[in-house]
Amino acid sequence: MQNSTVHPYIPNTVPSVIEEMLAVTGATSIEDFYEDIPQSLRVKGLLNLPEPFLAEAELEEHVTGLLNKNRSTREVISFLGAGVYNHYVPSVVDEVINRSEFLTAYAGEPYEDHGRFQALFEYTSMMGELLNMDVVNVPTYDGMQATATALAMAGRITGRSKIIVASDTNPDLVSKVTDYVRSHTELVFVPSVNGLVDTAALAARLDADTAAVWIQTPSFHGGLETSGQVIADLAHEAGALLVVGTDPIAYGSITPPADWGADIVCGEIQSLGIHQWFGGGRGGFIAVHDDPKFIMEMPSRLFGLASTSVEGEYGFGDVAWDRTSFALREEGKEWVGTAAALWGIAAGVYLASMGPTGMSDLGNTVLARTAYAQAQLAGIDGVSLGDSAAHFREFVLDLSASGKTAAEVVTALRALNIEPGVVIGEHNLLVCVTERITTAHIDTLVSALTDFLKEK
Amino acid sequence: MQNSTVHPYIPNTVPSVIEEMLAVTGATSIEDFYEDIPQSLRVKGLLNLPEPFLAEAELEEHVTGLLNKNRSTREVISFLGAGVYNHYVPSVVDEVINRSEFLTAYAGEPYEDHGRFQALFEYTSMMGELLNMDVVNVPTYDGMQATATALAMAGRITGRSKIIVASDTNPDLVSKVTDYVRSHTELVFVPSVNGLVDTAALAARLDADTAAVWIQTPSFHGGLETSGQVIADLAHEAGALLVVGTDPIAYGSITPPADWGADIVCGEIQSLGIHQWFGGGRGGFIAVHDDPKFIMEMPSRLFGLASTSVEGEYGFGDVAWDRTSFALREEGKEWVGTAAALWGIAAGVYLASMGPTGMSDLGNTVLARTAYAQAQLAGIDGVSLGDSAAHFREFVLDLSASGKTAAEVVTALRALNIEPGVVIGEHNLLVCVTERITTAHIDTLVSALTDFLKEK
Amino acid sequence: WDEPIIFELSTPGERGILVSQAEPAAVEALGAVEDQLSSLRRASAPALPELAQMRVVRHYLRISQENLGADFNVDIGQGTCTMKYSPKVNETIIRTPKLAELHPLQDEASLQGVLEIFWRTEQAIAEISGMHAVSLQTQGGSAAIWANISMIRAFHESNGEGEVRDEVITTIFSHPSNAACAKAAGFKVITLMPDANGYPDIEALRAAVSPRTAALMITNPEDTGIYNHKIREFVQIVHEAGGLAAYDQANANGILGITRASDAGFDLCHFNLHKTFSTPHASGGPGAGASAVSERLAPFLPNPRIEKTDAGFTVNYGGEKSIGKVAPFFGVAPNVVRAYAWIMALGASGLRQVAEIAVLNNNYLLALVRQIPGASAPYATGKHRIEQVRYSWQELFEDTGISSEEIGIRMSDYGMHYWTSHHPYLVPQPFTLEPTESYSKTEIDEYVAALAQVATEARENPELVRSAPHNQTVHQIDHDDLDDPARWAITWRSYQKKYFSGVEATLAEEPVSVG
Amino acid sequence: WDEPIIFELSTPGERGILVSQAEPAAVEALGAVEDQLSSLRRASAPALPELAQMRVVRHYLRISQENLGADFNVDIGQGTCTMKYSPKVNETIIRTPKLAELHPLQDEASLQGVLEIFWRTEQAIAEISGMHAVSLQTQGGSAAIWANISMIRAFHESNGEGEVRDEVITTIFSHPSNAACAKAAGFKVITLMPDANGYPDIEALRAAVSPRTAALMITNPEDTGIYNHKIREFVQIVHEAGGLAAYDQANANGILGITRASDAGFDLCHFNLHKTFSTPHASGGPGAGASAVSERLAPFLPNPRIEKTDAGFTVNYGGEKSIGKVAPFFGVAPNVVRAYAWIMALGASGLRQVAEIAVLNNNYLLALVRQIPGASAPYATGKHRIEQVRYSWQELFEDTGISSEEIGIRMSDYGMHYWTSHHPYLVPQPFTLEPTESYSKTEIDEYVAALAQVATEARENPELVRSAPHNQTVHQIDHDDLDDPARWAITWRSYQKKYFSGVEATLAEEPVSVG
Repeated sequence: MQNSTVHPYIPNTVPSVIEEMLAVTGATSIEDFYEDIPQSLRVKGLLNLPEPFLAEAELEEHVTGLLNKNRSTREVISFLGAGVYNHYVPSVVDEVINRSEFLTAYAGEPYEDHGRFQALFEYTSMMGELLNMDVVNVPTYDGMQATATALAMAGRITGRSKIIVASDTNPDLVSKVTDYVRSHTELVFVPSVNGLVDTAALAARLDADTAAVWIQTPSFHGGLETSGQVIADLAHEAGALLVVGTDPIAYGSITPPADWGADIVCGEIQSLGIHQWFGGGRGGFIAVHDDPKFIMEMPSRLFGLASTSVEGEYGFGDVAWDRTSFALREEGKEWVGTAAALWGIAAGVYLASMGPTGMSDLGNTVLARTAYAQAQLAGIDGVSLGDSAAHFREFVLDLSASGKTAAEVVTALRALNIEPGVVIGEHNLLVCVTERITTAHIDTLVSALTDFLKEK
Repeated sequence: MQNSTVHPYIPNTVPSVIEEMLAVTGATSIEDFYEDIPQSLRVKGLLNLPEPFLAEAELEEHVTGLLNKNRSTREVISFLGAGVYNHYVPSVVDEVINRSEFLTAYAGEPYEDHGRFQALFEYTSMMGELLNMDVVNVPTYDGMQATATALAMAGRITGRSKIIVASDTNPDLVSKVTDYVRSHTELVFVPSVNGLVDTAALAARLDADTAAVWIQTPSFHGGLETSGQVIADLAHEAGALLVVGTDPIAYGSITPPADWGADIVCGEIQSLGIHQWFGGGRGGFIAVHDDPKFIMEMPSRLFGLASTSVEGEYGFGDVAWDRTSFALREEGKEWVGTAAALWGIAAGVYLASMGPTGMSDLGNTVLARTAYAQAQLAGIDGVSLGDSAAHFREFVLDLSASGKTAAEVVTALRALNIEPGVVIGEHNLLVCVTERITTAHIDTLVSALTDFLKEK
Repeated sequence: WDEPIIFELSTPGERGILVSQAEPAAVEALGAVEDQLSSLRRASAPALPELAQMRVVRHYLRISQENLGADFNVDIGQGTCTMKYSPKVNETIIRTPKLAELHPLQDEASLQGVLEIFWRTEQAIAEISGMHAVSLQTQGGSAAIWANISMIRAFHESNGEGEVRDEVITTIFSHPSNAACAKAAGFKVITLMPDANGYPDIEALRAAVSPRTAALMITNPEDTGIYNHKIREFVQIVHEAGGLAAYDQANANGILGITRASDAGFDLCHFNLHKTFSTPHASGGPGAGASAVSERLAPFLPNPRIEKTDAGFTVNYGGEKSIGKVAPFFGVAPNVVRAYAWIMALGASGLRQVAEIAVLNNNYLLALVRQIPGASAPYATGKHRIEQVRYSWQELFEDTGISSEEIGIRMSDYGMHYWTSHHPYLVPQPFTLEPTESYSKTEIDEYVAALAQVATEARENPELVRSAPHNQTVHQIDHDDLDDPARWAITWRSYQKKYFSGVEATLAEEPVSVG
Repeated sequence: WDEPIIFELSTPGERGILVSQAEPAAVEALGAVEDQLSSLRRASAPALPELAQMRVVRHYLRISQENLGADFNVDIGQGTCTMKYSPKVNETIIRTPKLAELHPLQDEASLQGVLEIFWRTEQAIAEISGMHAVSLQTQGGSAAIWANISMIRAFHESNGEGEVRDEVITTIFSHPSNAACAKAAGFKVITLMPDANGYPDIEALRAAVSPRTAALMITNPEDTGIYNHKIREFVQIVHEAGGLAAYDQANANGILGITRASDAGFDLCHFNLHKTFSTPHASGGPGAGASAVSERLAPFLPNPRIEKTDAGFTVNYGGEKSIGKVAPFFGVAPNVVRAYAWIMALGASGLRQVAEIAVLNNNYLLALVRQIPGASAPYATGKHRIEQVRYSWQELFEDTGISSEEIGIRMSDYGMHYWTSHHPYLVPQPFTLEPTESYSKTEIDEYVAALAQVATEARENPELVRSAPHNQTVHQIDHDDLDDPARWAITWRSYQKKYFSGVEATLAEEPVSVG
């Protein structure tokens, strides 16, 4: 046992200090402060929790010991994606966001927290360049929330109640969106054709109740939508909005959705300088054009430039604060709370480091290695591609002809320190290729898969 | 290949910028600037170096891949010491010294680098409390250098040329000291008795040429010197100084050498919040009393408090700058250069976190577990202790009676993920017990050693 | 620092980092599909800034210093936010590839450590709340409230009462997200006002409940710091009406180990790991939420669930009645690990110390603030408070015309934060302070001294306060730039267009006309 | 921040961290030896400050912000120090237990990675210098110079010339540590002054060499930025006299891949990894030194040596002729890994770019500084410079009475560093600038603008400059407090005694009288 009950996290546990403070309050014991809490509601004695590790060395050893039971994706060749991506995080990103100044700040005013406002304004500004859009929110929780909110916004903006889901979409995302919008809005699904939107079927389903057409590109299966302009025109002709869910990392080399008519673009920023974190490092973006009809329906915070009492000086502040739930409670737009600001700063540092050339190089590298992986894997006997669309980073392998299930493949290859992808159907594997996966890694996968399929 | 030769570390590699700058200088090419370097001395073509990893992701993977070939002391039970100690480093220490502000600062003036001066002044001040001495230097390279310098100082202060080495001393340290002082000073060795100073033999060797008696406590073998006062009196009677080499981590629970008459106390601060770093995280301290005769012989920087033009404000600066080699070249005292300031700051944060109670607790824990380890290990058949002195953290096992060599023991126990200690003789093993070694770890060692010695 | 906007630092051609390049074989493979891609190729690279790496670092490090983190100031002025010490050891612990580089869908066998930590944290929070089961999936407090309202909706639907029960009752001093989430989930919101003493009004509740009542969603202690001692009756009244009761424990700091949601009969509650459980506030997230529910609500928890079996920890993606996904995968893993480490650093008696000292600090602060002329603590006069207090500068305002907001800005000149409160300003000229357990008596004294100093300034030199800040990187901001659609500039590109293109941004420029 | 000295923040009883406690069995074992320890037990705990953990963090974070690191300013004013970008990825790389928690005496098989990195770095530096073998053991540049002089001494001793060769020749613009180390190793030091053009004087060298010459120790380019084009002749003259030639390449930045120590015939050279090879300056260390030697000096290198064998990397502790230990174990491991990563990020052509751009930057800066009225660049008029330039404000001083030191302090008000030079001030009113390859043209322009601004201030408002700093945490320091033994206070305890005890500290108080 420690020979002192003074805890390093709780300075005023020093007994003499407690006495001094009690005297100032006029109370005779700390118990007095709890006078409003009926005895019948009190915990008797102490909670039943494990013995603590008071010595920091022992605590560190305990928790690190637990974490060391994990094996990270750095220790295997990982083709896992499906919403969490193993892109490289530049060291400058972690250097910045691990600074106590950013890590422990919270809700200060634009004066003493000028740096936080600037960092986030710069993040939204760089996202604006990537997306060719003028308005980007301070990150909401994650891409799922961003998408759900974007669709809810579409409902409010149009006053309509139907959303057409036209792409192959991650089922988790559909689950989230359904939970979120179902009180107000109905989802209608139009199946894809060869991995992309079935524009004819879409046209047939559009009507005067349609608030939005929602597409994903890259789709859940990595397909790059090539009929964007057609889809946008169809939606707009029907008085509906086009909401595009996407991953911004592609837009160093790919035309952003705004260029072909998207009204709201949304998605996840994890790819932009955030580690995989067991799926728990997320930020959601929503981008719109500079139109108050849209902006006033955004629930998230928006930071804007402001002039100050000093000529030429830039200040920052919350744009249109009064739309938020902080100001209006239930009359605000959805809600706003502690979300994902630090990840927004991370994505900002990422984009500032990468610059236009870095983003363009990255896009090309991923496109090229994806194409290589598709070609090599499709060359294996019994393996074919799920569709023939152009893909970014992810694609589906169809193993039906091999006689093996996707789960069997995964089990077999894990034994070789390869995570070959995510099982998304009995014979379907979703394979992910980031810039950290080289052709050598792909060759290893091809050879391991070839060997396994030859067995028996 | 990168589609650009602009390197992130070298901004002005942008071709148009180079042209612009050349124009200002009046040169036609960068080659002009090298006009003074004869062609005969020029490297023809490029150096023969491995292909670089231009992409940061690939560089990180390459170097981390090499480091991952290592197995750290966190992955075994390590009883290794002999100059590098596995004490716990509080997280606040790394948080502070990894800050860019401290990490990338260098030699600014006390104005723009006020914080660096303050942090180091506080470090020396806390060391002063631990050691009960009024003057402590800004860290020199390491404990070896500190000891060598302390002994060289003793020679200059006394004008004498003989140093008596009276304790069991790390042979590496003796090698360093010999290299350093041999131009001016001779080392004379008085063997220890039962792990501690042989005061009678020491008395016999003291003479009018003796500049200093040099003892180590804890000694190389971890022995705590109990005749300090006697040794100090003997030295002083002979007009010599007492130089004590030590590890400051003991002085939360042990009487510091100044209290029994040491004139110069010196050693290594690695134990105070610096990781093991493969033996490469070091800082040396030299402490003296507030006596100009001593202070003016110190080659290192000394930071002092200074008043400023504002009443009550603390400033800092270099004390007696003119003694240094920066000021006086070869007329200065030895030399001063980039040494180990950041580790000094680390040790300061360590001591500030630990406080008196932490240091006292730590000393007691180490003493207790050392005693436990000695008792348990000495209980094994064929194993005895090298001496019967009181020990702090380290002690010697004598395996002669077991019929096994120390090297055999080490090899056998390594196979069980135990590093049982450092081989310091055919049958002698130097075992180290820090506060990170629990009685459970010790029991594991005892049982493994017992098993091994029973074999065959 | 007078650090420009990053776009102003751009030099064409500079690079911040180089990227892995496609191998020749990959380039060749890309060539084979380039036709398919041609319509998708971006014509010109995005106009991101171009900076050498060191300049990127310098930019962000400089602006970081223009920020006041909880590590830097006596951060007791952001009341209701529970600005406590986020231990550095937890940062050390989480920065390992063994956490940062885990993929949620990798082999379960390779995830045993993280699954165990999630499971243990759920257990701990179940014990702290007294509830039956816990989900750590949500990314913040409001999201946890959403999860709770979604479960409430699913519960009533599963009983065939989905259509009928369409009202949610809350109180004005409960966090606004309770009202906002309920509304977003399709409920009508009824907000109760406090009684004359500032306590939630039990008569108002009786009047409000009906067969339409889906749930009561309530904070306790409320943002005023007042504990509703009739809380069990509140829950009973709602239960009797067939509704559920959800407890907003975003801020449970003052009652850890003192009283539990289960004791008052709640069906659901939630915690913010970034408040009570010490995960850093991170400039406004990521936080993390914990939703804790009673046995009858457990089937509705979000998917997936972590289960402990003899063979180790496994993930159950099933959950037929589950509301499904509220957030991706398992939750904000770094924050769950931090919270776990924090709990394990304190244990049961440490958690109780947290509560007791936080409450001591708060009442000590209350005693000192009350001594500042012009400051008061409305409601529940003479009573002690739990975790925080909503104070008022009304008297000072009446004397000097200086508003609470102006005092807050002036406080920043002393290197301190200060927060007024959520709208609506029921307490006039409000300010909300919460010292938590993390600040020492000396630091609280320091904060109060600054507060008293500014109050004195307001009387003696009101212009000094009114024209603040004087000590910050920037000066008073023109709020019209932020509220006028013709002037607001939410990105740099928008700023360039609006202020430098000579053309005003109009809807006509936009590619779509709406609705 | 106006952050107190840490002792002033102490509250008795507070704890910053708790420590692992001895188990009952260990306590019992201690009891059994307590008698032996009794005379050693400290009577009262050391008077260290007592602070809760968050207050420790706040203290050090605040004072960190009162520091101007290379990451924060345009750090070209610390000439000769080679303030370049220390890449952040190298920090990421080294912060792994796989390096930080290695013990040098653990199983060689468990050290293969770090041994390989050391070996590869030695190889790279051998190639960069053209020398035969390299040791990375030393902890800084001066220590590497020491290792070199020690090897020189051992070399002559091994030839039976140890007694005879007792003189070392250096130049006044070589780094002072060359002279200081030679002296400390027992040599007489002969310092050559420059010729009329500022180049090292070859005639002076001819006059200085003799059979007593042990070595020439020389920097090139010198601190003035001037390259000694007769360097090969210098080496030859010393060789012909039987001496060795050691090249101080602390600052090799401008000639990487351009020219090598071996080309000029040197026997030894050294590099500072914290200058040329980008390891951070760390507030003044740890740095790291590399000693590179020719084949005939190789046997004298410090122990141990890392060797590559078919079975992997092994450590050779032998080395009969070795000078033994200059520093513990292998050297400053984190810096060696950083330097390795830096070299591997650049490669041969990158290193050459480093040199070329550093030299371009330096000559660009030279052209701009020369345009500031009152500033000049003495010596080698009209010549280009390599890596840095020692400038002079002599003209400005004559015009205004403002010294270079005063200008330096005023520069800090603009958030910039500025360094004069080492003593002795051969160049009057000196200042030494070195832009390295890391700063962009824009940043160099920014620095020069500040310099020009201060020069203008010196003419128009000299008092403003003389009374600087105006913008820093502290104000002008009283240097007498630092030089007068009765007033200096090198620790807080000493300050308390001297200024508050009423008793002056005298020698009589000290426990020992000397000599």
